[in-house]
Amino acid sequence: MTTPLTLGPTRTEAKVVLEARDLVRTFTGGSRLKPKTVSAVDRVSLTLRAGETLGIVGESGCGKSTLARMLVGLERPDSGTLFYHGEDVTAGRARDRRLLRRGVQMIFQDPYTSLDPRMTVADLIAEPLAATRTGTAAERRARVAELLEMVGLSPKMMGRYPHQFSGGQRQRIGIARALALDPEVLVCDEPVSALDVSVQAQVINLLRDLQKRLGVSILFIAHDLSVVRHIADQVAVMYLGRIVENGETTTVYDNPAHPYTQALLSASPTVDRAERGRLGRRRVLGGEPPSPLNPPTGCRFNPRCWLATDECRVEYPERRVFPHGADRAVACHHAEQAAGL
Amino acid sequence: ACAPSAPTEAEATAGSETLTIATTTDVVNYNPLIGNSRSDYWITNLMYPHLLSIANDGSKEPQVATDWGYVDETTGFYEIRDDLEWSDGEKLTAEDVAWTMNAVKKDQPSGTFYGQLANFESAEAVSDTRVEISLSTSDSSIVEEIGFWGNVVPKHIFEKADSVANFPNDGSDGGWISAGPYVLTDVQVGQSYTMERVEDYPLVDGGTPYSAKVVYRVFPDVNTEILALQSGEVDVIANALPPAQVETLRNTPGIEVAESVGLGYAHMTYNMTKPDLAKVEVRQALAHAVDYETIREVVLQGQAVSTGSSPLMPVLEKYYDKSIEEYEFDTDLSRSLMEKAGYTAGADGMFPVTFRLIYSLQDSVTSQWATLVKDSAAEAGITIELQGTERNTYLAQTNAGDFDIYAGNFAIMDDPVTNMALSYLPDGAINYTYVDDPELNELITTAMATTDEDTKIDLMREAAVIVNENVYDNIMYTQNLYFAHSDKWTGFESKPSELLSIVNPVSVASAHLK
Amino acid sequence: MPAMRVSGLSVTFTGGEAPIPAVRDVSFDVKRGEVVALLGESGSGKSVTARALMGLTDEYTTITANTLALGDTDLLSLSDDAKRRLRGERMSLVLQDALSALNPVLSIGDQIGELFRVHRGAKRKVALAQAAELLALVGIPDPKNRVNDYPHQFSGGMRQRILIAMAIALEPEFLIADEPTTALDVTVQAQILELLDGLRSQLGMGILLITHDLGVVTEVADRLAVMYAGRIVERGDADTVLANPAHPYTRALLRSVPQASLRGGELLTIPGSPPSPGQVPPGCSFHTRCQFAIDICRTERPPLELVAPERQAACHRAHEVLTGAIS
Amino acid sequence: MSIDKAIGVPIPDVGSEPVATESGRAGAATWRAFRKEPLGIIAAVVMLVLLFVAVAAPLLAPYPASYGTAVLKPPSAENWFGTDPLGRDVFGEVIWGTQQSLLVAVAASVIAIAVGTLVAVIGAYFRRLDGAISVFVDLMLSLPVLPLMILIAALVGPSTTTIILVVAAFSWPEVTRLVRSQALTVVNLPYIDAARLMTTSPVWIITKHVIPAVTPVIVVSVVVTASRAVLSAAGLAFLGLGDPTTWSWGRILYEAQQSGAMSSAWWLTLFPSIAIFALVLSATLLSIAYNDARNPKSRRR
Amino acid sequence: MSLSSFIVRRLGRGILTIWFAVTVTFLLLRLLPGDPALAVASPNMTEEARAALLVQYGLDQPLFVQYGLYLWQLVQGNLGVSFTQSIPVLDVLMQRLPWTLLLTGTALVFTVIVGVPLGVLAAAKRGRFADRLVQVIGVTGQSLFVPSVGVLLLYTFGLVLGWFPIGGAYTNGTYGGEWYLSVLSHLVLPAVSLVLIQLGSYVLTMRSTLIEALGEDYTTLAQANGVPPRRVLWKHALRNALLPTTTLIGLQLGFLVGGAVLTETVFAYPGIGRGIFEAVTQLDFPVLQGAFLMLAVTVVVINMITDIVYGLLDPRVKTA
Ligand SMILES: Nc1ncnc2c1ncn2[C@@H]1O[C@H](COP(=O)(O)OP(=O)(O)OP(=O)(O)O)[C@@H](O)[C@H]1O
Ligand SMILES: Nc1ncnc2c1ncn2[C@@H]1O[C@H](COP(=O)(O)OP(=O)(O)OP(=O)(O)O)[C@@H](O)[C@H]1O
Ligand SMILES: [Mg+2]
Ligand SMILES: [Mg+2]
Repeated sequence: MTTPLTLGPTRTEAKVVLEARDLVRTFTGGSRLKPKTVSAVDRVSLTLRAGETLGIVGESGCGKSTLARMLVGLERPDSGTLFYHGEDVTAGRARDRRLLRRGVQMIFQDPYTSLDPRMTVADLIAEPLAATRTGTAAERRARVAELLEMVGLSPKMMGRYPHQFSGGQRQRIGIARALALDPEVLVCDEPVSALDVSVQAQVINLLRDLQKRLGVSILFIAHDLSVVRHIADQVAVMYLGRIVENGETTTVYDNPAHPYTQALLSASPTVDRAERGRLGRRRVLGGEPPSPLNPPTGCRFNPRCWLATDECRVEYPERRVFPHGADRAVACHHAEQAAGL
Repeated sequence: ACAPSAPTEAEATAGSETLTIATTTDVVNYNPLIGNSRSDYWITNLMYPHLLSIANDGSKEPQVATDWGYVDETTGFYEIRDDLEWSDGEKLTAEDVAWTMNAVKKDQPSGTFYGQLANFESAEAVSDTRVEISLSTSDSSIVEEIGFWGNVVPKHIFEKADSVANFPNDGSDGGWISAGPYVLTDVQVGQSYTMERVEDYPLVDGGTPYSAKVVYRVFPDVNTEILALQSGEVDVIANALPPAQVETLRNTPGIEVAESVGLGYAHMTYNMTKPDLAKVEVRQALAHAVDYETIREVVLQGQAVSTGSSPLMPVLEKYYDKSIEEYEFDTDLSRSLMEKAGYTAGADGMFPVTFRLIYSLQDSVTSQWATLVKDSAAEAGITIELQGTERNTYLAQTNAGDFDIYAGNFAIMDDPVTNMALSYLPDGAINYTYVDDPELNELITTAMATTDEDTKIDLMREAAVIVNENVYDNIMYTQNLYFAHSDKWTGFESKPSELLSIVNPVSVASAHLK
Repeated sequence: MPAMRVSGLSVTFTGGEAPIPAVRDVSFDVKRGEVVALLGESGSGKSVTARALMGLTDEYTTITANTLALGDTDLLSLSDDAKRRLRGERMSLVLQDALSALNPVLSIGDQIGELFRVHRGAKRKVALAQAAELLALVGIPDPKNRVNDYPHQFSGGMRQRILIAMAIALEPEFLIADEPTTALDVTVQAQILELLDGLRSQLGMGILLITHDLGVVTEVADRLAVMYAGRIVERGDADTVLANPAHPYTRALLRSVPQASLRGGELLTIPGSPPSPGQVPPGCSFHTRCQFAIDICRTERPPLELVAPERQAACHRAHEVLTGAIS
Repeated sequence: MSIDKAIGVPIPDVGSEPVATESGRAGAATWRAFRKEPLGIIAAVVMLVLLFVAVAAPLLAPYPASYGTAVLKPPSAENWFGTDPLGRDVFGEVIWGTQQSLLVAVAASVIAIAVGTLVAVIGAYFRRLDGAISVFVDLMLSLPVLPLMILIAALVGPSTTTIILVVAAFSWPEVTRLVRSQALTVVNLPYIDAARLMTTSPVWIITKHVIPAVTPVIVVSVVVTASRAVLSAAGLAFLGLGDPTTWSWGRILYEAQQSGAMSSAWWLTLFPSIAIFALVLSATLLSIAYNDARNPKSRRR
Repeated sequence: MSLSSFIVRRLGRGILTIWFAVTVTFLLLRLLPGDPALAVASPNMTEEARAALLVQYGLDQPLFVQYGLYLWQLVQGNLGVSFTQSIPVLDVLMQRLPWTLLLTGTALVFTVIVGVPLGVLAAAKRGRFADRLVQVIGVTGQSLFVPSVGVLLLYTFGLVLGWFPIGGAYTNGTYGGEWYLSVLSHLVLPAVSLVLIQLGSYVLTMRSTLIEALGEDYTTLAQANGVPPRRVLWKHALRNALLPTTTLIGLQLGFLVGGAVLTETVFAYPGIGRGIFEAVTQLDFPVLQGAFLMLAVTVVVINMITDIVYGLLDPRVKTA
């Protein structure tokens, strides 16, 4: 993995804010006698540019959250490098962490457990300021009011506790807190999947709105394909700890080049009644979803792939630029065949 | 634990009873030359006889020895019975006696026996029934003291050990043998010690012990012990009763209470190496700030007699000197004595001194009166701080002189000369006052060399006056002890002190059902 | 005759300080061979309805209904034990969380086989063999050996299939699937939905599919009922309801889901959030969030009424919504 | 066996419900639910009475004199609880013993709670230390505690301080066990992750987030540890390893035992036993009631 | 992790615990105040004799040498020689160990036999009178002070009613079957007092885990499958709730043994717990270390057994 991906002209204009190169994270568990390793994230590279939204989709357990946690510094990669504005912040020294904390913040999946139930909204939102003793108490209150306003909540609610808010409102509080330090990047780990359908749209709209107003870059993780399609400029598809395909959202959704992407798209139902019966025509995957405990050799998707050949079983397909479509990269030996080219 | 198998031979019919005796502790050591717990003493005492026994007035009585005395100033002798046998059939001879003494001298087992051998040099069996001991210096009491404190052990068994000081005598090689009324046959640790009759025991009337078996059972909790006596599971409680229980048990149907006179005393000593306590007025002030009468009446339930604050207790009839009077409980006197010693009381009425009184927590009677001493001293403006500790710590503190006031108990202080030598001579083993009074030293050493009893008595009385006046020792009382047994049994012969009480060999051998 | 007929079902929880009416006056029926979807957001009372139908209640639950009939059996008049015997035999339930729904310390074969043992008095061996057959039916490889395995040894999708196997073991006429795919990945979800669909047509079961996922409803439902705050607000044939909802809530719900054609645009939002069952606003319970709310909505609760053939909705302005007079 | 696997232990059972949703309102709800538990209220009242007795001892009974004339008298109008072998008033001893017993209980449990919580929280937060800590706690927990306490008390010499320290020294692992399992759940909650993104200071996170979240368990542990301390202290005292100069319930029993009067003078045993029983029982009931009240699952009953 | 490696791990832990116990005791005895030399050498001894004894017992050596010596001796199965009794500690203790095992074992078995059904009863009748009653019994037992209970039992059943003997482990002079009977009758009261104080934890744990299990989804599923309530309780819920109870046995063992020290003292039961107390008052270090160690080993071994049983009961461990 030495050749950096050549990127299309449209993307190079904007500045790279966050860049991950070959991030690897393996968890060890089990007993000392028989250690088990879970390869959660394996050689993942990605770039996030200013003002851009990068969507990441993949099945449960494919390493999305682990990746997100590495990007914000909650988890230290085993190898690989993380750059923030070109600076290597992988090592997790105090300086790196301070840099990341100011620049990269995270929105959590569950709005119920990600807010300390014993703190008022004001304390919660002001926490990053209070913990670093930034400004006076009055200044912090002013800032909290401003942030609440920004996420569409009334500053009057400052003295309340999280349990007095609904899920969507709590998620807004979480967003306000993440914005307290004026970050450049928001990493959102499934920010809407715990919310009711009727509330989901509120949060999605808010995120889009904030991006427009503040110019933050968003890394948006979801397993709901339609949400990602709606919000992301760029999308990366993960399978068992690896990115198998990425590119501009429309391109990937309309012309998936990786067999897995195809299977995923074909299996997700839509709300278009006209397309009823679509699932019956989906790409049926063989076997059971593999576990990251013993990832298969070669292409990790090979045991379930209908195009798999011996090559796939032995050799890992490097991610390569896929010419058909802008900014596309695919990790498949048979991408052309899959894409029907 | 597996079921024991039944003994094969059938027991004789006459006197086939078992006498069950309760004790609170297990046997720690079966070697009578080392033994340190009461149970050790009670059990080994039934197997390894003493040359002499003791009477209620402290005078010695024949047991193995029939006659004893001095050949010259540095030679003592014992004549011993010729009808004693070890239970394995070997005769008990003067050779056993002499060997025992020499072995103890050589191997120095910890214990009272060795403690008596300071002036002893060697023993020799001059005939089968006569032992002579040679002394390093003239000592008028050593013959009786060795005779009373020392056991006789079988040479042919004990000589197999390298040293009698660490010979466990746990019956592992060929079992125990006895020259007393009973021999230990079975040990269940924590539960019971079974002893069987030795058919031939000439010291008891009729020559044969009454009970076929004596079983010692262990009840660590006195309450359980008493319950067991009440329920008939045991016949005798070997330990002295707690004073408060004597009346209750006397009035309990089915139980009788036997008395045994005390031959020891309880006392306090004031550490004279401490500058404050070196002043005689301070010691007197402390002595006058104790309510002796109440202690005897309440704590001991009236089961104690005053010694008149003298080491010569009333039980030692020949020595007792009525003219010495007990320190009067008078806190005003105490105060004025303190002032005389140069102390002035503070605004709260307390003098600026604090004394640390140590005692053993295992000694429940002392623990109780220590509080009383503290309270009455406080009335006299003297602060006493109590430090009750576990027995070994207490002993260590005692030996290191790590105390201001020592409170304790001696079980048997049978011979005044020996006691005074140990208590008041500068190198005496129990000189806890750290007294070194030339006049007193002179009196005691003279008495030690004197064989004439009347002279000795005079010297001792003189010494006692000095001790009393200078408060070199504050002797508080002699406690009489009470022992409970089932009223089905009778014939116990009580001896002084808890060590002998009603479980001494002759008493156990002659106890019988009504 | 429908497989299940419910009318006027209300469920109230009395354990707390104030009674909580979680389900109110719910009516619907499920015909044999038909999938009826019960759609609703979290807390709207779907699971409570399901449990009430199954008769799984404790002493702190009060259930009232006008009709509760399984085929020709009136459930309301049955004794507890008779109802128990119907469960698993003639009606069954597939629970949402497959990991916690299986007993971790009993083998799969034991758990499936229990149905045969309890209802049919089968011997252990026989029950085990039948369990293995069922596993094969739901597509679990090597069923003979796997009956001895324990739940944790199966993947999520397999566990869900095991639950389905249990639910269909005695070929009941009515099956409730309570969010059977929520925890699953889309690829697996598709398999499960397909499996259910196949069973429905093979065994002629009536299925009540509980879900909050519009996509799933779109894909499999023949008819649907939309629940909001413990009540059914709209009911009807899936095709027509989805194409032209008569209740503003259904309508908003459909529009708030991101769709390919609306990519990147502002999504339609429903302000506020669903009420909790203890604190339902007076009048129409949706009025606080409804863009069409008028005065009467605030005071008077609209009944569930026929608004078109085979269509019912509980909205004062249903006709206007239907005809597109307001939007 | 790992320490967090275990559920209920000697005294009541805590820590099997979510903590994250605990909140101000939950606190009020807990109180409301608690008020409905008759046993809990009675227990709380008994505790308060004992506390009052401890504080107001000088007003209730004179400090037991060093002796009295009426020895071993059964309860009467003069001596409500009878007299002991030295003629002292048992009522006074029990009253003053309350002070000492509560002091030991409170002091020992405060120390144990402080140490135990600290260790637990540090272990839970710094996962690298957790392995060593949990092994150590496991080891401590698998030692027979009372024999060890006896050993130390005998070696160091009995005093109130010794008792407090010894009891505390062997109670904290239990606290750690209880608190740790809760703390482990808490540190894995997203809001702790969120806090990590807000600040790099572990002290901030531990004091602002983790400790408040485990407070309910701490409350329960306080009660459990305190009642255990009472029993341990009484056990030590009964074996003669208590403070011989201060009245405690254990000492009354010890002296009764020493004087052989336990079976004949029932009042000597009965009243201090009742006192111990009342304290331990009410503490246990209190923690159970609190737990039940706090846990919405059982609250629903 | 297979069952065998689980067992290997468990054994490893057990050994670690024992080592820890050894070290703790060793250090406690040497580092805390109180002069260890005192026990070997009587205060009345001459200086030379005392010094000689200290050398003999290695007490003049540096601490780590003593430690090394001690460990080495232990590995060889030698617990040393009693300071006061001059016989091997192992002999002293082996006579007591069976009684402690008998007493605590009986108490444990009965606690479980009685506690589990009571817990089930309470959980099944949750909130009703039976539940309250069981809870009160459990909690009451837990709050009792062992010696008080002991004396009460002895007085009532031993003296007044005369149903059971007052103390000890058996009647002297009984043999064969009669002996076993006497052992049984002596066992009853001490075991009852231990069961009483232990029962509460088991009942309460059983109850709360069972209530929890009854609220789990798998219980709902079993009900939905038409499984009769009795079977749901005894098969589905109980199986799950038993696991924590197994763990509890291990955790409670230390307390049980602690209780045994008091019980054995009051009931004059010749077990090892009492031996500890006696050894403490005599500062007999080898016996102390040995006795404590033996209790620790007992606790560890039983713990190990319960854990392995746990492994066998819980398929998540067995087949993971
Ligand atoms: N702390 C950890 N220790 C061990 N394994 C872990 C840990 N965190 C994650 N894993 C494992 O790493 C893999 C990837 O986990 P991750 O949470 O990143 O997946 P995900 O894509 O976010 O899944 P989901 O959609 O379910 O949130 C999973 O198999 C998970 O079990
Ligand atoms: N036993 C109970 N006691 C009190 N309230 C209950 C009980 N069970 C459910 N509820 C309440 O009833 C309401 C409906 O719950 P239900 O489980 O049916 O929701 P649901 O529609 O299935 O939601 P989800 O999609 O989250 O499963 C909820 O607000 C819930 O809090
Ligand atoms: Mg995730
Ligand atoms: Mg539900």
